[in-house]
Amino acid sequence: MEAVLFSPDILMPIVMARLLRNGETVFHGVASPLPMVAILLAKALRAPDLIYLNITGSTDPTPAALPRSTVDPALFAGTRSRVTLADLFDLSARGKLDTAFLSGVQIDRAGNINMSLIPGPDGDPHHPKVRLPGGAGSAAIMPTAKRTLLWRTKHDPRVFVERVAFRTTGGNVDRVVTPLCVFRRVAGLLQVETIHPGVTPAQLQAATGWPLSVSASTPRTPEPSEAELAALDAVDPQRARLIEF
Amino acid sequence: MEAVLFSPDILMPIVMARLLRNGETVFHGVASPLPMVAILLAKALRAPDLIYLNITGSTDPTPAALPRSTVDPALFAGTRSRVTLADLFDLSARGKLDTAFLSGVQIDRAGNINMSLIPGPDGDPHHPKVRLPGGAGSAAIMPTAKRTLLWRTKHDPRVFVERVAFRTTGGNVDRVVTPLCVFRRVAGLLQVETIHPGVTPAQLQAATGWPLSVSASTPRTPEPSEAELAALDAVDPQRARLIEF
Amino acid sequence: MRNKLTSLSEAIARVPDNAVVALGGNTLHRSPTAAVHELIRQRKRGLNLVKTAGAYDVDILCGAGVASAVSAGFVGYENVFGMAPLYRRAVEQGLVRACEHTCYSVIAGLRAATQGVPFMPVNAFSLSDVPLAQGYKQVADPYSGAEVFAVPAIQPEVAIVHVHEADAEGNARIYGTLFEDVLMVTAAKHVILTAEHIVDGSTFAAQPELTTIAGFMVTHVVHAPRGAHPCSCHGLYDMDMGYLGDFYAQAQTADSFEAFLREHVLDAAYHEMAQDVEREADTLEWSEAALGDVSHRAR
Amino acid sequence: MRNKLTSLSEAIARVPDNAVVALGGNTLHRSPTAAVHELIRQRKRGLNLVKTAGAYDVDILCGAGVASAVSAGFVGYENVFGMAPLYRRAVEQGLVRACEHTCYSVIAGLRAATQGVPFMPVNAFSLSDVPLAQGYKQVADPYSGAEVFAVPAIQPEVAIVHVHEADAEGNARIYGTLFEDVLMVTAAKHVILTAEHIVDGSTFAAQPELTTIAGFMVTHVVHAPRGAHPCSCHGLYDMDMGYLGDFYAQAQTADSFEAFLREHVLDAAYHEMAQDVEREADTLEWSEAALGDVSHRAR
Repeated sequence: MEAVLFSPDILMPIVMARLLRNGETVFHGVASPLPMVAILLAKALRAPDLIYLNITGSTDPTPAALPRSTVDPALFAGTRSRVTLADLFDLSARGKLDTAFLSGVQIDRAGNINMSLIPGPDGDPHHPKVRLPGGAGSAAIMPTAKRTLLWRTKHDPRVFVERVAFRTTGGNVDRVVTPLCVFRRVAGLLQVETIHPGVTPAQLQAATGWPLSVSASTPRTPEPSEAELAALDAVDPQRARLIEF
Repeated sequence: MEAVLFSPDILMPIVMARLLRNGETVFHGVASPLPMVAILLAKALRAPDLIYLNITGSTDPTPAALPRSTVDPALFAGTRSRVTLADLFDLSARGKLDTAFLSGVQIDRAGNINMSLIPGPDGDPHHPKVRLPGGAGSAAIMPTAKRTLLWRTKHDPRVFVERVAFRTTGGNVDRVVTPLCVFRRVAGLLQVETIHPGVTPAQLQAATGWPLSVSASTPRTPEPSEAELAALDAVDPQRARLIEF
Repeated sequence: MRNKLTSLSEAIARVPDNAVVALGGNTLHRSPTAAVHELIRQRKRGLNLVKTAGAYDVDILCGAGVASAVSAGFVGYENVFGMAPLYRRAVEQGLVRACEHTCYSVIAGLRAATQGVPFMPVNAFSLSDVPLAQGYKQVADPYSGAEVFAVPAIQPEVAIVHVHEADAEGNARIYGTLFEDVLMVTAAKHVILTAEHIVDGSTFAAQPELTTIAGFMVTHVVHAPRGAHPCSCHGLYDMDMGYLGDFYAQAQTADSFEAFLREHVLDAAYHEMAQDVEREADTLEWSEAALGDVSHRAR
Repeated sequence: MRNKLTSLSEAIARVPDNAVVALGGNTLHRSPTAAVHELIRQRKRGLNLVKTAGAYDVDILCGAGVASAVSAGFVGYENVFGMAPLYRRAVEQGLVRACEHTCYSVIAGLRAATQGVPFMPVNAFSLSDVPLAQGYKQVADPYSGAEVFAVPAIQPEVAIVHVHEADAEGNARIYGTLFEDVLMVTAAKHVILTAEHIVDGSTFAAQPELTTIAGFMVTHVVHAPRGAHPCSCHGLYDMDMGYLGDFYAQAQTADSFEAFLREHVLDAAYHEMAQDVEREADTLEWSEAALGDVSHRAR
């Protein structure tokens, strides 16, 4: 009774959208096509009063077409007001941001992320082996937002590590959505909540850098409904989200 | 050879205007009709590039008629930009405000001002004998502006005291303009710089709460010129400034 | 988008006794007077009012027994009338605590609340008796060791701000001077907007840059035409000198103030007033010269 | 009112070597690219670049040897291309120091400079290795004793910001997203604006609320049509994907990057470029849908 397989570019935004709640404030930052699609999808499906915030300072934009960059002026279209990025950080800092989408080059078992660097032999952060882009707003948002949803389109043991090489930030991580599963953070550690259709526990364990509690009885991620699939097509007809894959 | 007498509502704004320099940033706050007139006068006479700032957040306003309140929307007219009061305080705090006009219910020999309270018998500031309006922005502006010009339309020993009953603030006081004289702050103390036409040294001393160095040889405040008088009439034809007297 | 429109009385009913309440506007300009009067009618008690520079609003709330503390840089009528008689008497009689600030330290306290930090360093007070009187402390810069004054966060339970235009969600525009209103909105836990005009917010999308209050920060929206009266409202109306003159004269004694309060506030429910002034407001021409090229006007 | 109009080369000549320089815009949007290219042509050295999130601007300045430090929260091309190759190589080779921030701590440092205080408390970094790596210290709230991170003031010697419209005094309008540009203007000692359009500032008086950069804060104004290219400029032009794709490909090796730099920057003086693009700009239709109901358009 193996399910029909859904490609991650379809399944991931749908799963991410399911995690969002009507009426809450939801923010994504740079380099976040999947959150952009997921938020618009949630608003279209069943969270019309969700408040969509992003770096452009718009609220609830109505982009004509979804951009490659998630800082693009396209995400300012349709807004009725203008705030600044500083205003959005302030919102999180004072405890009023409900949900933030963030990601990491590395994500560890405790839900910490690394966006900063891979240290070199001397361990000096100013002589890194690999300089990564930096955490953008994550070291401010992740500890202060009421909850953080992580996502990453690549699930392998180099991404999902026992412990990050440098902790750009930890914080209030709730769920992590990957092409293979949904993690939920319980008692400070990521646990597999559901395995996506078509993924075996062995595949998932092989792709993850720490020992998982998974078995044939681990719940399956519910398949996308017809309504979800149709809404995804309507929200992102050009498949802008494919830029992440 | 006693000079023609000029009423303080004519002399004071003209003297205040003479203290202003082309190109500098000049700010006044609440309850400041004379500074409002003096700044506009200086711009009209010889400081066209003086930058006139006030609580409304305008720059170089062109009021159709001068208002009773110096926070009035009339002082927003003609501005090309909008800043906030916070922006103006910030400007002073980072050392970029050239000149501020301030006043005090009491002004003392060191140039300190009291706008806060007259203490009661127990000395507790929360049980004052007289509660005054408060210093508005002065405790922020006066210590940080490059220079402060004080003015007061009443000159008597209750205003000009040896020592203020409560120091709302001290700061970078340069000059104090009164109906009787101009004080200049030298080595931390107010000294009479010029006596206004028609005022005798004895009158000035009697009106001031500390011993002055004044004599017949103390310089006289130069009389208003024809050009100054004409410009004053043009700037304030309705004599809005009389509200201070 | 949520519809947050409510009546003035319902909005003000949410203001708890003993709350810290920030009032928008400055001196006699764009004060949220309709809401201030409703606070009096609902007999609120113990409010700590936050404002950089107050006048009629702070004064009448002190006189009516609504305020028990005032955190402000200035309370007075400038040269228009002079000192604030009700505030002054209340403080001198020990009924109201004057928490003296400089206007900039009110701003600093609101900034701290906005930014979710317990205090804000402020370059002010270096030559002032105010910190000692009010208990403001210094803090050392951890890098240079230099001492700077720290202002504790001021988080209003409610900010009440009067605006020119708002939509039902709380997106709002203020023409002319902003004063500290946007900062009060970000600092406060709850935000009540009173608005001259309620507009269809979709019209704001043509010039979103003018909408400086974002709806998601707002809790309640109240339609309150002439809601700043007797204070001015940029581009719409000037100070009402007749009303203010009567008030200032009657505020000089407790008895005459009681009579004023009864006539102009307690016995004048805003929903009735509102209907009158709303008709009047309908006939108001917006002042184009003052407001500039405002693209979208209500009603 | 002072006329601050000058050529790009004269304005950039005022930027000293080893200065802290803030760059407006964010990632591939409204970067002051014309000025960035001129910094390269004038062979500036040792700059410490300040930006919340940089891309082409920070990357090419690192590749060209102009920057020796970058204070930023993020440097990269998002999903458009990926990591910043020149920045990454320069840091990994020890030629550029990565002063890692979170975007919010860049903002906090600029706020401290704006407000004339040595540091800014910031609710961030509580679960991060960044403070230890960068030497950010904590400070105790003098009231509660609670520890909070303190970000040292970031005072740029120069802020360079690209705007839609400016007048000769430096009053300026930005349509769409502001990013951190206004904060950079207030924090910096000197401010260079590059502007798509130079307008008669008296036209700004009809809607002063739209003018978020006040002229008195500005040092130099430069007419730079298409001055953000190849980055986007809200309502005027989108990212130039062809140019950026060529750049990104050639940036992968030192030799091909040198060739790119020579062709597109060193041998392409902006005054010549400008004349070309100015003609082009004359024919540009402003995008009404994106810019909204802009009352006053230049030229």
